[in-house]
Amino acid sequence: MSRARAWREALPVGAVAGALLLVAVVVLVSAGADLRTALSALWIGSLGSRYALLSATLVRATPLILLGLSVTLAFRAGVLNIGAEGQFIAGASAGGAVALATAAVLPGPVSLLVALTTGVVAGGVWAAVAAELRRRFGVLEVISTLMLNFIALYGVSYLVHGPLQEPTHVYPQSATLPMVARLPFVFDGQRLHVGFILAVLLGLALWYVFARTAAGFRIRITGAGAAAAASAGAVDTARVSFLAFIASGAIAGGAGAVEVTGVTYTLFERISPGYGYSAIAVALLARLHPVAVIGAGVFFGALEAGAAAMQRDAGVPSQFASILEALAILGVLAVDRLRARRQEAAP
Amino acid sequence: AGSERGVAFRVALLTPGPITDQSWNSAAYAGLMRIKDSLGAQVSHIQTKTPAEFDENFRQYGASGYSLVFGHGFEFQEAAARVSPEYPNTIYVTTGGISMGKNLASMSFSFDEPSFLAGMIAASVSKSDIVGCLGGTELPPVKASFLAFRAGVHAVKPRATVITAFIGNWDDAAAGKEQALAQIGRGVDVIFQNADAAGLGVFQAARDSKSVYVVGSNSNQNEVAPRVTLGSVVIDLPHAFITVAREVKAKTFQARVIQFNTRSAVVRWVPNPATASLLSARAISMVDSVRATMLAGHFSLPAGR
Amino acid sequence: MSDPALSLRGVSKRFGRTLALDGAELHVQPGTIHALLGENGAGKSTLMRIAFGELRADDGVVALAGTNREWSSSADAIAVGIGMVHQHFTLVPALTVAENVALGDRGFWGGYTPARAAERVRKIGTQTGLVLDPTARVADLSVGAQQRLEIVKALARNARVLILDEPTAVLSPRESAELYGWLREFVAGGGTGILITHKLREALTLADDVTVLRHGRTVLQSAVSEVTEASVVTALLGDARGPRVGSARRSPRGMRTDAPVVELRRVSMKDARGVLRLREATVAVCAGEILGVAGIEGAGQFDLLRILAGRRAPSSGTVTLPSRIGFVPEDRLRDAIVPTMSPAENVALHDARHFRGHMPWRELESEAVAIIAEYDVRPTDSATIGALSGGNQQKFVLGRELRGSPQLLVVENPTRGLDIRAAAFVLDRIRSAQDSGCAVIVYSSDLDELLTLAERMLVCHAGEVREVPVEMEAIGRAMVGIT
Amino acid sequence: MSATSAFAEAVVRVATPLAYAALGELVVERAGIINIGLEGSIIAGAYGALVFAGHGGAIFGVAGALLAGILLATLFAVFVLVLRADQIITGTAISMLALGTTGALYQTMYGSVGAALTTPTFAPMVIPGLSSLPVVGRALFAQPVMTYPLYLLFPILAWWLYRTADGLALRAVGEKPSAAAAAGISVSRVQWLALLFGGAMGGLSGATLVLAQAGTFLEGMSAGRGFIAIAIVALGRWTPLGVAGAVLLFGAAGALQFLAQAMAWPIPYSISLATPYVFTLVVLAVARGRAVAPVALGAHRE
Ligand SMILES: Nc1ncnc2c1ncn2[C@@H]1O[C@H](COP(=O)(O)OP(=O)(O)OP(=O)(O)O)[C@@H](O)[C@H]1O
Ligand SMILES: Nc1ncnc2c1ncn2[C@@H]1O[C@H](COP(=O)(O)OP(=O)(O)OP(=O)(O)O)[C@@H](O)[C@H]1O
Ligand SMILES: [Mg+2]
Ligand SMILES: [Mg+2]
Repeated sequence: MSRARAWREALPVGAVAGALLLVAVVVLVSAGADLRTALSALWIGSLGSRYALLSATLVRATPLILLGLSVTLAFRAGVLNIGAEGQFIAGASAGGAVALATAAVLPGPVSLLVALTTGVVAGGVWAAVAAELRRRFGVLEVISTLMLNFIALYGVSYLVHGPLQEPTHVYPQSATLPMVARLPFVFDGQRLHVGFILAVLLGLALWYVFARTAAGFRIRITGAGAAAAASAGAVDTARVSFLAFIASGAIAGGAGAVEVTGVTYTLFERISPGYGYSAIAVALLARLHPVAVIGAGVFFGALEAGAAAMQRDAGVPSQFASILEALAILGVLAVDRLRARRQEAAP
Repeated sequence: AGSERGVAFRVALLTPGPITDQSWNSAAYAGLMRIKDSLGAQVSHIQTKTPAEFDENFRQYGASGYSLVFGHGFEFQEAAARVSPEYPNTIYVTTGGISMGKNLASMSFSFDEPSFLAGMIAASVSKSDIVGCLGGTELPPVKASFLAFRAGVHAVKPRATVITAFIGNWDDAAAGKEQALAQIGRGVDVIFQNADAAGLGVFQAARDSKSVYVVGSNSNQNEVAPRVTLGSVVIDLPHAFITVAREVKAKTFQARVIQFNTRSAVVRWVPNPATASLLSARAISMVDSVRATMLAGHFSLPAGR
Repeated sequence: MSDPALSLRGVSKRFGRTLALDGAELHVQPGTIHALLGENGAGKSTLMRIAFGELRADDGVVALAGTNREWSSSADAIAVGIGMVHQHFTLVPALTVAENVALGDRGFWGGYTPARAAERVRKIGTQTGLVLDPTARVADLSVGAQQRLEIVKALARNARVLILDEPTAVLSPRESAELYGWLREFVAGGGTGILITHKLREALTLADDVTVLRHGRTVLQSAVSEVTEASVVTALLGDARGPRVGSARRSPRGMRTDAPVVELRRVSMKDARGVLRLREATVAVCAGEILGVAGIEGAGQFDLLRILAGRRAPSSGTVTLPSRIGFVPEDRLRDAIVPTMSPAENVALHDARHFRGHMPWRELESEAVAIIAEYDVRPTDSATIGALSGGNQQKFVLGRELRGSPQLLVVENPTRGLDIRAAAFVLDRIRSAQDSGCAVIVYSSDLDELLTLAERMLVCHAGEVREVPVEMEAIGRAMVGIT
Repeated sequence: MSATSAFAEAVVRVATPLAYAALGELVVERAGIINIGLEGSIIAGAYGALVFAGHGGAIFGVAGALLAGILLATLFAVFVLVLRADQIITGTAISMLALGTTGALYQTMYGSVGAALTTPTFAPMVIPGLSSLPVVGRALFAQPVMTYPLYLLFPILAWWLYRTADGLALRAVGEKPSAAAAAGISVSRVQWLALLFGGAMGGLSGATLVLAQAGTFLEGMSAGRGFIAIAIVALGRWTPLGVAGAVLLFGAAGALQFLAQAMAWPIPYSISLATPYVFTLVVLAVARGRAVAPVALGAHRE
């Protein structure tokens, strides 16, 4: 690449980086925030204290990691499942319902286990709708899962106004889970629940599956070269991607059940603020590597926790959380791509 | 973060939606600003996106030594009940709801009184005898208010039809407008809207149609579209907020369910002078007599059909 | 002597670590056919893509009829009458013939209309004999027709200098003959042709001049009349030792048995739409035997070979296959390897279905190393298979499929796109598999190759499978359905 | 006004913002790119319309919307075309950025008081004669002026796509970029232009919401229309006329949902809100969705 050409290509990139930075500063300053206060709030609110880490950042990171792993599994198998959001809601609804129904009759741990399992199954079933539409009718899963997200959203709304509404039938939410049906905390006095540990373990397990096992290998070749996997490997790729699709939904459904039993204890309409969409960014920024997904999930959890602290302590508008997240994604993308190109260009 | 008691009077507000909605959330924010201006408080606001954030923020404010934290909506009750025992020096107040504890209170608004009056007025103005209610999502205060409105309509015109619809969210103004137009197409000529930001679409629909009128809610929305607004069912949230904050600052606050009704002037019917000529003298006197029973504390909602 | 129609002087080009061209020279006289020869990776395609404006040279000069030129894109080269038929098709399958021809036309208002484009295709058809249905979708065309379309595309832009990069690699003998016949006419009419091919004999009978590239350098420039096949081979390979290319059919060897290891009985195959692709085929192959298969595009051999390789179940009939089967499909990049994965992972790809539990990566890695060494795959330290050249990928796949001594090997077009050295090597390996008792089934679109390998021949025509004598004449007639 | 006519009017109103967004996305997808950032272009367009209309009237507002939509698309294009970043992740980030930035700017520029209903808007423009056609007359010819360009845009696009050299180039780029490049077409130029067009249309979609419907800007008022537009393009099988039909189907499903509530049909409102999406799924299954998508759609080009 000649020098003139390098400049021509670097120019728009520099311009974009500059523009992104400008947007960030303009928003901050025009909101009347003091830059230094804002940045210190960002740090203190995310990683700057034991409390921030254990009660804010990692709590928020948990659904992002689990859903990031769900997306990773699907994408690795060549399935563009962008329905983690809907599968999360399905799992939260079913898991919550079962936890409420069984908490009184079953011992706590059993009830909890049944609830989590139900969440997993429900997420799998929700994904199976799209998987079956893809297998039988060739419906693009990008579209069908998007539709199913909307349907899940209105479905949970129906549930909390109808069959799952709390006993007084006043509030659009379910009854609250009794103590026994809640996930235990990891540390006393901190909100971090064992769901986070499950998420980390799942990340390691998925990495192990991909790297070491035959099933994981079949998933990877199905995603990376379906025709070769079918021809040279005699692998039933349609079946592998179908099953991976459902497993991916099952993870997302489990994440929903974890959120209800570990954080909210109640089923609400707005149970997810779009975790399923953020998770796509989490997974792709981690380059679909399960262990890296854990890191990316924590990074996004920290961003959100820090942005909340900026709102509280520095008067930064709430929208700054999504701006910050978006800028972080774009920034990482830009750096990553520029490095890749420099490597390509190197002699 | 350690608690620095007595350093300053600090008040925080959690809203469930954007403070630009000119309704439920913006009124609460105005209340927070009033507390800041009149009581010299240090204030903080955060908009929460999901229930998962309720706990976290209540805790953060408690841990940083805030004296008073408002959770603006009934949905904050459980999180407040969970968190408040851990931060006894902070008073948690939810707007709406019936929870109370040592340092936990809720504000309850008798929305039904002014809604009933609004229903009477709507029935009087309606020529088609079909009126509509239009909400964002089916929340308890919204539903309660719609029921009272319906009772008010039927008190004047027992045979009138009242239809109710929900948009499904609080910010899609185009959908709000479209839902209003669907009701207008059905023959509705007065709409009671309670959809926050999306409700602005209802005013827009009324402006585009001939002789369709709107009843606003939460804030005084008479100025949003003066020609087509009959009046607003107002909760004077700034007034309610500062009332509570004064007591907290003076350390006279007693944890309780704080009732605000027509008598306390926090919840009230605010007619729009610009459309006053639409009301007959008979209607005005009927409304005035019911309001008198409310002010006297003798009003109760007639059993619905 | 007039100015060369096209002249490339001192052209260099580097891709990352690879120096693809190192001061290469090419001078093509107008009104001639010029053969450009070289081993795989010698730089032939790269040089031509530079002439066509698709790549930019790091150094060197492109001159057209004596005038130096700078292309900013291939559109510039097209505009002054250079056409190129690429080694790989550059057609849009979803579009029609006419639309593919019109592709790249300029202008919002004037110029293109579907009717005018169709008219242009018909006109070129009558002028040149390259007849195509303008309204047919390219996806439905035979490979031969697609190759014709590539040439029509170039001619539609009034190409006077036509570059053909391995144009006959995918054609049947008859189609090749037709193409070369047409090329002669094109040149006789004042056009200039540049032909890249690995089929040395074809090149030397057809061309007027020849240029040989080796490692990106021009090592031979001459009139064809002044070279011999042997001198060209020496130039190509850079040493006097020519490859051992078996030209005679060999007699069956010792391992041969008469009990068939492969048997198809009255096997039929319907496609997804219910159309019969293969009718009542009956085939038997013994251990240590090489069976050749021929057929023009779409005659049913594709399904037959996949059934024989155990890759597809027939609609009816009985199939007996051994347990260990090697299969080298035609489209290697798509069907045999995962380009983004490592050699070890691509070794594991073979029969990936059968792994259970843990993957034995350490063993697979040493197997990959062994294959790379034994089959002379270069470079030996490539991180992914996709970074290898097509010929090296081919060697790797063959090595993998022959690993663990299969009882049956099914190979499609074993030497397509390979240079003579690699081709000889591959054929040699197929023969030694046979020697060790493997039953081999070879499909090739190159009849010469079949004649040198096969002991028995099957020909597919319109879904019917017939055994024919191993003779050019008989095979050729059976392929077009003459009994 | 008859009930059918009122329903037909509602269909066209619901469809109008979707039609702009889907039209733009159709062109973008035909160039082989999925722009999930479309939602961002819509909300940016809505905000641009608000700001500009406040200064120079509704027409000026349209210009503002175009500008804002194009700005967002440019950002997307730089990442996807120049840096060759992943399309889905870039699109997600850009939607997030636009929703956040417009919300924050709205709050800081207009304060918590908001812009109320002070934005100049387009009144319905009744076309004499045509508007008195039975049933569809008012639905098609008594709409705000934002609706009318669509009646031309769809047929023009259909003609352009299949009858011009540039349309041919666009289709080839989405099907097989390498072949298009070999024919001398600049793939990245085609994709740039397609993205900018898509951004402009997204902007107009936002402008319709503000200037022809709601009469105000609200945070998040795009309400997922960008995502719905992507579904509509698939439902319309990537052809202009198919997309026009799918837009009307979606409009009808939406309008039916409003009607169901207005007529007090005994369906829980959350269920009737979900019907358009269920409906799309069913239609996609029946119509078999995959076969006709541009082959190179979403492909990662190096
Ligand atoms: N993505 C890539 N990364 C690194 N190197 C590559 C890549 N693609 C190609 N190469 C290099 O280019 C060569 C492959 O080019 P190409 O497929 O054109 O081979 P070729 O010259 O045609 O050889 P063959 O005749 O064996 O197919 C390899 O030698 C490899 O080193
Ligand atoms: N796109 C590319 N990226 C990297 N290296 C390349 C690329 N294209 C070609 N090369 C390198 O340039 C060399 C010459 O390749 P080229 O395709 O010109 O060979 P060729 O003579 O056409 O071979 P073949 O007979 O196999 O077609 C290759 O060995 C390869 O290493
Ligand atoms: Mg080549
Ligand atoms: Mg090659």
